[in-house]
Amino acid sequence: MSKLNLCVVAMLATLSMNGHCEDYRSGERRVGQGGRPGEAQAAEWRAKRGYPEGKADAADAAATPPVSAAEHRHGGAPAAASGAPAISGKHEEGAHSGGRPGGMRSGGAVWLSDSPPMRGDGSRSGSARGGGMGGMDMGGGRGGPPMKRLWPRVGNDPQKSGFAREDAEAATEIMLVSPGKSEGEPLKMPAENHAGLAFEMPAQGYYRVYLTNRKLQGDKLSISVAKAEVANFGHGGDEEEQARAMLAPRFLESAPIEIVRERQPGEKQFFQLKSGDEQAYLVLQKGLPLQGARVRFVSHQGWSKEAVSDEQGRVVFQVIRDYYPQWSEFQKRFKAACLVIAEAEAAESGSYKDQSYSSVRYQATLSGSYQPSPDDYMSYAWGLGIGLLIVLFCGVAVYLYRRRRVKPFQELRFNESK
Amino acid sequence: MESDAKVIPIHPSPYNLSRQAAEAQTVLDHIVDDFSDNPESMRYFYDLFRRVYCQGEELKHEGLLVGTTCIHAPEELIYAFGATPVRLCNGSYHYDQRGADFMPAKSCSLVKATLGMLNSETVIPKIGKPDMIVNPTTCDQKKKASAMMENMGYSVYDLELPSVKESEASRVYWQRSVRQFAERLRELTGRKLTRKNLKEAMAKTGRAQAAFRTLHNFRRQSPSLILGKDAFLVTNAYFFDDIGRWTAAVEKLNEELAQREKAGFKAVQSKAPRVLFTGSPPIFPNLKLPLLIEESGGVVVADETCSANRMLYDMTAVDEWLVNDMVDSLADKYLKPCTCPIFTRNDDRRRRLLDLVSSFNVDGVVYQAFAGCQVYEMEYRSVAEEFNKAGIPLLYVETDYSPDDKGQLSTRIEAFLESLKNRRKQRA
Amino acid sequence: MKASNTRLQAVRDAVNRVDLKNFRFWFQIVAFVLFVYGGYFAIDLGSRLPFFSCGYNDEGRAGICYLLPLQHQLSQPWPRLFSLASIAILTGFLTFTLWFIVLNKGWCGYICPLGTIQDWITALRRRIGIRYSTYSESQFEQLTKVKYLLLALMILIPLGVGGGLFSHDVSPPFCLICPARMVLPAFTGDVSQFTIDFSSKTAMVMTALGIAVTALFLVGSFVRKRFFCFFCPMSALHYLLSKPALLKLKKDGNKCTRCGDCYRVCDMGIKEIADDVTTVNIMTDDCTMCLKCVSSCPENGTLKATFAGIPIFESTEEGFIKRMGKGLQHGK
Amino acid sequence: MIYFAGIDVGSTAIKVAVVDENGKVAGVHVTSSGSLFHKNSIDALNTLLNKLGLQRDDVRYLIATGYGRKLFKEADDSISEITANAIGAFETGKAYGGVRTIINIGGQDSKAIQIDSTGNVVNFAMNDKCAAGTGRFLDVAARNLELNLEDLGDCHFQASSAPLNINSTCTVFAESEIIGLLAKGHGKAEIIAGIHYSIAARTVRLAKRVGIEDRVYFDGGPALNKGLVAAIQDELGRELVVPEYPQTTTAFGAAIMARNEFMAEQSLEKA
Repeated sequence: MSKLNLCVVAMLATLSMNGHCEDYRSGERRVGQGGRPGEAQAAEWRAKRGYPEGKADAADAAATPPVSAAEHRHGGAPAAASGAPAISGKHEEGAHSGGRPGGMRSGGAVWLSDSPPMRGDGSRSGSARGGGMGGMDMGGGRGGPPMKRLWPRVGNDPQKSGFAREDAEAATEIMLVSPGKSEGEPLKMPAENHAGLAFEMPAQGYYRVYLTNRKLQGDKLSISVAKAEVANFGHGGDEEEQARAMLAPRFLESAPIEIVRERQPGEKQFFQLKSGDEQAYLVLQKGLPLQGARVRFVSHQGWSKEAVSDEQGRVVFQVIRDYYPQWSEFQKRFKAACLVIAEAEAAESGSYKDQSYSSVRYQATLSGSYQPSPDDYMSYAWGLGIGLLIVLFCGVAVYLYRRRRVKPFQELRFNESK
Repeated sequence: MESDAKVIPIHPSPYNLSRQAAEAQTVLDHIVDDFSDNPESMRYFYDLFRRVYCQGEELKHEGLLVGTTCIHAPEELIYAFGATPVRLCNGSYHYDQRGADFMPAKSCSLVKATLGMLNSETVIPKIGKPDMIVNPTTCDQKKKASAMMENMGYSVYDLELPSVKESEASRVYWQRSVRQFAERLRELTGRKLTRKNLKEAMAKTGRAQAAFRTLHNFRRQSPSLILGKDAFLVTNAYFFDDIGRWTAAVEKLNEELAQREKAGFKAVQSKAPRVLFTGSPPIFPNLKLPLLIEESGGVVVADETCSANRMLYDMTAVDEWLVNDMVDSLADKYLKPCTCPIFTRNDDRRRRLLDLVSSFNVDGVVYQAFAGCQVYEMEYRSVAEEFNKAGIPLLYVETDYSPDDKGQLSTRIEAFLESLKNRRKQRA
Repeated sequence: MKASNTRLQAVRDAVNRVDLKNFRFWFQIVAFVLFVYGGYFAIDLGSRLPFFSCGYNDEGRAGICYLLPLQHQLSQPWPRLFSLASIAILTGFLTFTLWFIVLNKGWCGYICPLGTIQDWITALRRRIGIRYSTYSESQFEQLTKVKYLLLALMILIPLGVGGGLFSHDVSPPFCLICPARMVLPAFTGDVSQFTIDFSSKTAMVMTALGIAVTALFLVGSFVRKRFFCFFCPMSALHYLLSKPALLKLKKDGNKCTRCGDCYRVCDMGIKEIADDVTTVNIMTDDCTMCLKCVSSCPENGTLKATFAGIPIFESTEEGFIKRMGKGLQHGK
Repeated sequence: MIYFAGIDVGSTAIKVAVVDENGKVAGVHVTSSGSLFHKNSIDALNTLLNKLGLQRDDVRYLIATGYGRKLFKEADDSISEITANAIGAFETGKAYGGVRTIINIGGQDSKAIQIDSTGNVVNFAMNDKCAAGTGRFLDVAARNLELNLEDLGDCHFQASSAPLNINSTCTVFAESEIIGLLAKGHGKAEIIAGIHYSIAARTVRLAKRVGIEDRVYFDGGPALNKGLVAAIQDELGRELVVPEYPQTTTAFGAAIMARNEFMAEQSLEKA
């Protein structure tokens, strides 16, 4: 549904069509939930191709036995809510949850997804635009500003994260930052999980939602910031506005911690991350780089890789290729969700809600998506081969035809029709 | 008794004392002496005709000599092969009578005279025997002339010309014909057709055409700067004169006309009716009709005949200067704009006549048809209808090379010119 | 008043004497640079351009060919298409028409980068000394309809896509087979279009078709002048809109001698230009308004290009003789 | 009173006409050409002047026309007989409601002229070189039939059967054809009618070439021949306007022309 709206935005805006136009087509393509291959199969592929395996968090990986698609769909083991996040993953609606069947030792991070777990993450192509997430609902009927809906989810694996539930103990704060604004405005937590966080996007540019949880556990303050970035660009409209939005800072100075996706060189409004791309992220604390944060990139399939941010707070990942369907089922616009999680501890002391703490545990998440690399399905060799072959064939044909025409006389014959 | 009878040997009289020379002499004297204010630069042409037609001076040429019987033979190709074209069409009454010895009396004077000339011992202009005669298959009489010329011992090449010019098929056919003609010329001359040769040849003709067009444009002036009889003499010289010399002479004439224009010179009275000449071509010395018009006080300001305008007016356009394209362009130039009545449909001729009438400020049109030239005779009707509709007076004159209808013709032409004057008076 | 008139006449004479070949060559180069590399100079003329400034040339383009957004607009789901969204289609079309009206098909002969490339390929062939091919009259009559067929398909297929009848992999159908999609990006070093997309059967067929058409384009424009323009659906669309255009090609049939010089040089091989003496607005659907016909017409004022009724380039005898004389001297 | 004269020096007859300043005919005179064109012309003019009691000086302007117009050097100007004929017929025809087509049969040629409503020559046609269908033809036929030229007209109406076909168009061959018909015992009247129809057919063909418009004026010497007039009327299917003095229309036209030119010059001088 949201994809359709996107189109309408595009239509209404009526102007410069840009780039490779996925945006126009986005949304209509739906892939069955069973379209995702089993992980065992994937692992096999991985092994066969010698693909660099994302170095998963040891504990997490150990707890992630391969599951079949069927299991995945119906798996409903409740995730333990023993982790730090104030919003804990509770799997009350087992059948619908994307939660992992195995026990989840560290309940996982809270993050913002553009689809609820029931739909099966990433199975819908073209849901997100740009580096952020797409999928907008039409706001208030036709003609209104586009609307976006996000669902807070919990878990370290994009596919297997259930709905995040409000934790009474924690202080949850949701902020929506509109393009070009340096401060956010509070957003209400939905009453129903299914409803998600909905907001309108009247302006063009990057909307960001920060879901901040603060919770004191003993003398340790746990601060987690789940962030989602939604690019809202129409086709046409005010080009200056677009350019401004493209250049506007995309971090929040008041955020205790956040991850900012660094723009690719030459990136335009309708950017789409492709597997194989190198993508840099910045970990910022109150707008300043945070060095030494442990940053994990979790792919759609749950493979992850960890790195530590440098003095600029920068960390670079190469997006893994983890999409191996049958040829007949291959979707080049398959949009896989990915998740970046940054964690840092600081020996800061202070008091929170009249209780003092001596250290702070920071956690930031940023969700995103990527698509199969064109290299996976585009072939230069074939293209050039066919092209050259035809050039050669036609060239020779023309040459021969001309040779034949030079002959002085062509016989005229009639059909022996009765 | 018998000793009184003796065989009297032939005493060949010099050419300049022949009847033929006298015919040319009379016409030239008429052209030169009976009109005042002849342009100074016309002297080149007067002299040229005196030398060639009255004294029988021999014409020099480079390379092989290729005779042409029609404007449809692409002269650029002949030049490109290092040969010299000469147009054999003849206007002499003397040769007309010679031709009548072996051709039907009803056939057209032009063909009779041309073949009569080729069949006589003294070919004038004195060009010598052509190494080849190109005979485009135009009208029936020219077609049949082909075999006759062969029987006279000439090497004849039939250049196949389609009878329809609108269709694409005939265009392609004609392009092939022209290519084959080039091939024949290659065999004849043993030379190769190169881009350079052809470009040089086309430049020659192009320069001549540009000079002709300038002259043509001067004739738009009213009152006229030059008389039609001189213009016809100029274009007639193109038949046999060296193209370079001819062009230079015409360019000189043009300069003089430019000066005349500046000086406000009038070659005729302002009220002289302006006449467009069309139909069978006046060829020296048969300038009977144009001369009658101009001595009766009219002036021929433009023409649509294959001895002048049709021969030199239409220019070649080339897109790619490659041999193939140039040859095809030439073929197009010789077919598409041609307004010869041999073509099945000939709307172009009517349209061109109407355009000439309006752009040359013409008062009336004289349509000459040689008796026996069926195509011109037949086309008269449609032309007359068109002119009638447009309200343009037209005088149709059926005649031949013989001078005996001069008296009657002068009455008709005078009456025609009088009616033109009257019309003008009334319009004023 | 009189002085300004003579001055104007002098300017006109100078224009009519111009060496069109040279002028056009440089004009086309400038236009090519503008529309293929203009993006690098931050030039953006919008997405409603009436010629092949290919949108796939991501980096360099200074604007986008209208066919791309048109096909996209038409391929939206029907409920959207038949609602408010159609206003966007109309406004887009209007913008396109406004662009088009300025230069009429002059866009084809002077601006279109794909046309320019074909002219360059032709120049290459000419330099090598290979003659060009032409269509016979019957071939011409058959093939000239192809562009209308392509135009119809270009509209119907996206509609079918929007209605769910065809896969999205065939959208935008014309762009997928348009040689400009491959050729123009290549000029900015982007050869990513020269690939076969194996992601689905439809995509495979369409990309293979695109490659095939590009290959045909290269061969075709080598042996025939302006090979592709003959099949260009943009050209068909142009012709349908050409009535109110400002730039016009006019012919005075009364002055025409039907010498065929214009037909001779016509890249498209349009016979009407020479043979039709009744039509005043002589531009046909195949015309690219290159004005070569005007430059090679030896009759004063028979062919002329007018802008909003004002003659800007007329055929003259003088100009003709000058231009042909130049051709004759060249390489002597 | 001032007068103007026109003289038509034809091949068989010389016609003189004198008009006054109002363009009214003062007198006409016809005489045979003979062989001395020049002398006979002057004689003819003087004869008429004497008859009218005028001096040579009374004639202010004189225009010659006809075949021998160039020989009559005394004339102030000369015009072709076609123009003169047209003017004469136009002026004469005014009395008959205006004429538009003129058929003129002369001694050695025949013409058809079309004029517009103001008397201008629009179109004309002449017989080709040969004398078939001209006055000369009638001359020859009359001689063969041993009749006077003037009697041919009356004879025409005495025919008791359909006119005979005279196939030969050439005068010389027609002569032998007539002799042949006589030998076969055909009546002179039928032969004469045949000759008239033969001439009529040729003349009407000529007239059709220029286009026939009402009314048709017929002049020239043979117009005196009532039989020929009837034959032409029959072939044409229209009425004919035949003037009282058909021979002098051309001379009259020349005289009118002389008057007009003189007047035009005068008004020019005044201005």
